[in-house]
Amino acid sequence: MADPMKIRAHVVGDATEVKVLMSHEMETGQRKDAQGNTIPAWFIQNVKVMHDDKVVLAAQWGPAVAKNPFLSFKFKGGAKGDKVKITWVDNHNETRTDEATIA
Amino acid sequence: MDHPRRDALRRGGALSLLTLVAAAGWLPRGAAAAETWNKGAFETHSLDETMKALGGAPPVPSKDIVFFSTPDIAENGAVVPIGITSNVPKTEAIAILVEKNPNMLAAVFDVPAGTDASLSTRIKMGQTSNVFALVKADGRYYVNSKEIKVTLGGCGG
Amino acid sequence: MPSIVRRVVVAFATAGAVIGIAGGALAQSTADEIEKYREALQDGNPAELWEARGEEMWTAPRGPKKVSFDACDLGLGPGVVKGAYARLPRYFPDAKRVMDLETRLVWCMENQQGVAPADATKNVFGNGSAKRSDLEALVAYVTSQSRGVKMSVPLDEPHVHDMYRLGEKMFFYRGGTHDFACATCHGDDGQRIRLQDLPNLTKVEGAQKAYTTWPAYRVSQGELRSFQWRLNDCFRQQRFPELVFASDASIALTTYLAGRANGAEYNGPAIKR
Amino acid sequence: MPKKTFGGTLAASLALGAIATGVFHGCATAPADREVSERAEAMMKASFKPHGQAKLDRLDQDETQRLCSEYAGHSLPPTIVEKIRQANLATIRYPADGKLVGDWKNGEKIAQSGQGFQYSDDPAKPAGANCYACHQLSPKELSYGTIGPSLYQFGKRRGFTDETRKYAWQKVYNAQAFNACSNMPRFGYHHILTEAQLRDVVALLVDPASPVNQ
Repeated sequence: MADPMKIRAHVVGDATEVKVLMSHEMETGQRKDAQGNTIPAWFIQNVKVMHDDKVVLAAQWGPAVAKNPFLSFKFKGGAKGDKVKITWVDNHNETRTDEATIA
Repeated sequence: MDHPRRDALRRGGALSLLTLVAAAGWLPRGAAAAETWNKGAFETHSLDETMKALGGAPPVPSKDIVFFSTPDIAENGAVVPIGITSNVPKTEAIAILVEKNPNMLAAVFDVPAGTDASLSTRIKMGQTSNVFALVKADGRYYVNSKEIKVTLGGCGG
Repeated sequence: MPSIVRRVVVAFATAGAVIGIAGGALAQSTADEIEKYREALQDGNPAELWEARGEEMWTAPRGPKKVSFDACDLGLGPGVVKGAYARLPRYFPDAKRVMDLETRLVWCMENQQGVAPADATKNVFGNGSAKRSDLEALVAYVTSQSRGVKMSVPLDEPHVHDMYRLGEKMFFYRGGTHDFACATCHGDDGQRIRLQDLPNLTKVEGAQKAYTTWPAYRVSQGELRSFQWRLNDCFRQQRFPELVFASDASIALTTYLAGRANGAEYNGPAIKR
Repeated sequence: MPKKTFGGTLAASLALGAIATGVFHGCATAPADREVSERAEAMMKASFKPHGQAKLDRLDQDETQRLCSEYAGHSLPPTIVEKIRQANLATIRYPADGKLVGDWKNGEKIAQSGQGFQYSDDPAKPAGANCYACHQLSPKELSYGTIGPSLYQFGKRRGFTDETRKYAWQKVYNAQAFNACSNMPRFGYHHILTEAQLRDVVALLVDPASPVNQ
């Protein structure tokens, strides 16, 4: 199973700033191993960030997003103690959801 | 016939680079977002190929799209920080494209109302290239670009 | 060039800001831009992913004996992690040897957890999800617990002092097909290889800046790299044979460099090219 | 025990963390220091393992390497400088046909490549000289190092003469014939580059058409 994400969410003025690191190879499918065989593509395709029941950011990614992806953004509202929930799904249909409390 | 969809495309400035992304479906709104992935858009291998497939009105160059925390030179192409802020009112989505990557489109972000049209992430770049920040706002498309140089490194060459 | 691109580029590209400036100004602007690149990376360091994995591993029962690292003494008492890295390498009477962090962790695996030596050192350097390194995760966790702590390697301890002297000799030892020593690249101020700045490790400030930012997440590899890895890969590039993991020479050189960093605040794991 | 030969004073000042490099180097020929050098060498030989093309004999020093290690951090006594220069000058060989200058285009490729002699390198592939790692050469290459001096306009500044061409050959072949304990690898002496490659690198430096001389 994939490793947990590292999520930081904190209130900045009237908004909540979210920073997340995800553990993922983000293999492009363009590289070859030592034997010359193509290493198959393996990357996160969808990311969804929820605050309560509301999607605050949704993304589609290709393999050009860097390994162990990082993402940072802000949304209006959100109070200390609220939960931010992030889900990713990769092209192997593997998925991971983690939650952080807004500080 | 799927008229509503074709109409939407026309309004978007019939088949520009951006409407390719749109045609293949920018992110649908709401909770269903995480379930769709736009294969066609992510498999454009060169700008030429993309452009040939489109041949329509280009997105409007806009200085209201700003790069932040995005260096002119990347010490390593494996991780290139990209920050984009769209000051275009009613920004709905932001996409990052790398002209000289094998697949041009790197990422598309759906920005719902209430979320700042400003985000940062990190991408891979195979070589020095123009990076495009594309914005969809109020149904129209805007673009800005920045060249990022990728340097060689390492003692071993 | 397709028309959209041409228009956009003509309209806005700041490309060429670099091209066309000559000589020193060019080198300076390149260095400045690379500095901006490094700054932009500081915001989110994937080393945290290793730290989290290592922390989980630290308290979990491991090996045939089902013993956790809570029994492992890094020099400040069994299970004490806070500040331990800033005081390593040190002499461990139970092992009768000066040890750096990695060597000590392997010793605990073998002697307390009952892990076979070959297993304990199997994946000391990770390589993606196919060959993940538990050791590098443990190193990330332990070192993160010395962040903000002043380096104080016990150089007045005779065994440690001896290793320091041996490490110093090693630092200046020229050999191989290219006549390289560590000092070849790390013996003067303000030098670089290609565009990479080289710390002058013969000066206290240089050693401090370098040592206190290892281990590091290497963006070029997408891996967290330990100090043992750093030395191993330096010698590869020096065209030397392979430095054996946890060997006396690896510990001696680490002792020399860590000792020279004494007095500086530890600030790893960092993020680097 | 050797560790007892340097005792209180040094250890105490070490603990203060405020010691000058010179104190550590001490006198390079003092018995205690030589004893540490010998133990360091023995320690290294027990701490490395052969890997691919990099065998343990890479740790065996020639006289130049030994002297340069011993005097590292000190100013070299003039007699030692002369000894190293003469010994290295004597190693320089010249092509049988007397032709010192090859193709600068190939020289540029060699200057860009750092491949070769690392245990991770394929020994079947031609080695590079990795000149750009340490030197500025063609102004088109932004990514150059500064361990060595800029070689931009090397030929132009010295004049496109036989003397310049010979000097370039000698310098690339064995830099220590001029600059004792130079950081520069001895590309000819150690057979890092072939004779043809040496010519091409020399061409990059001295050919009037080379980008280095523009």
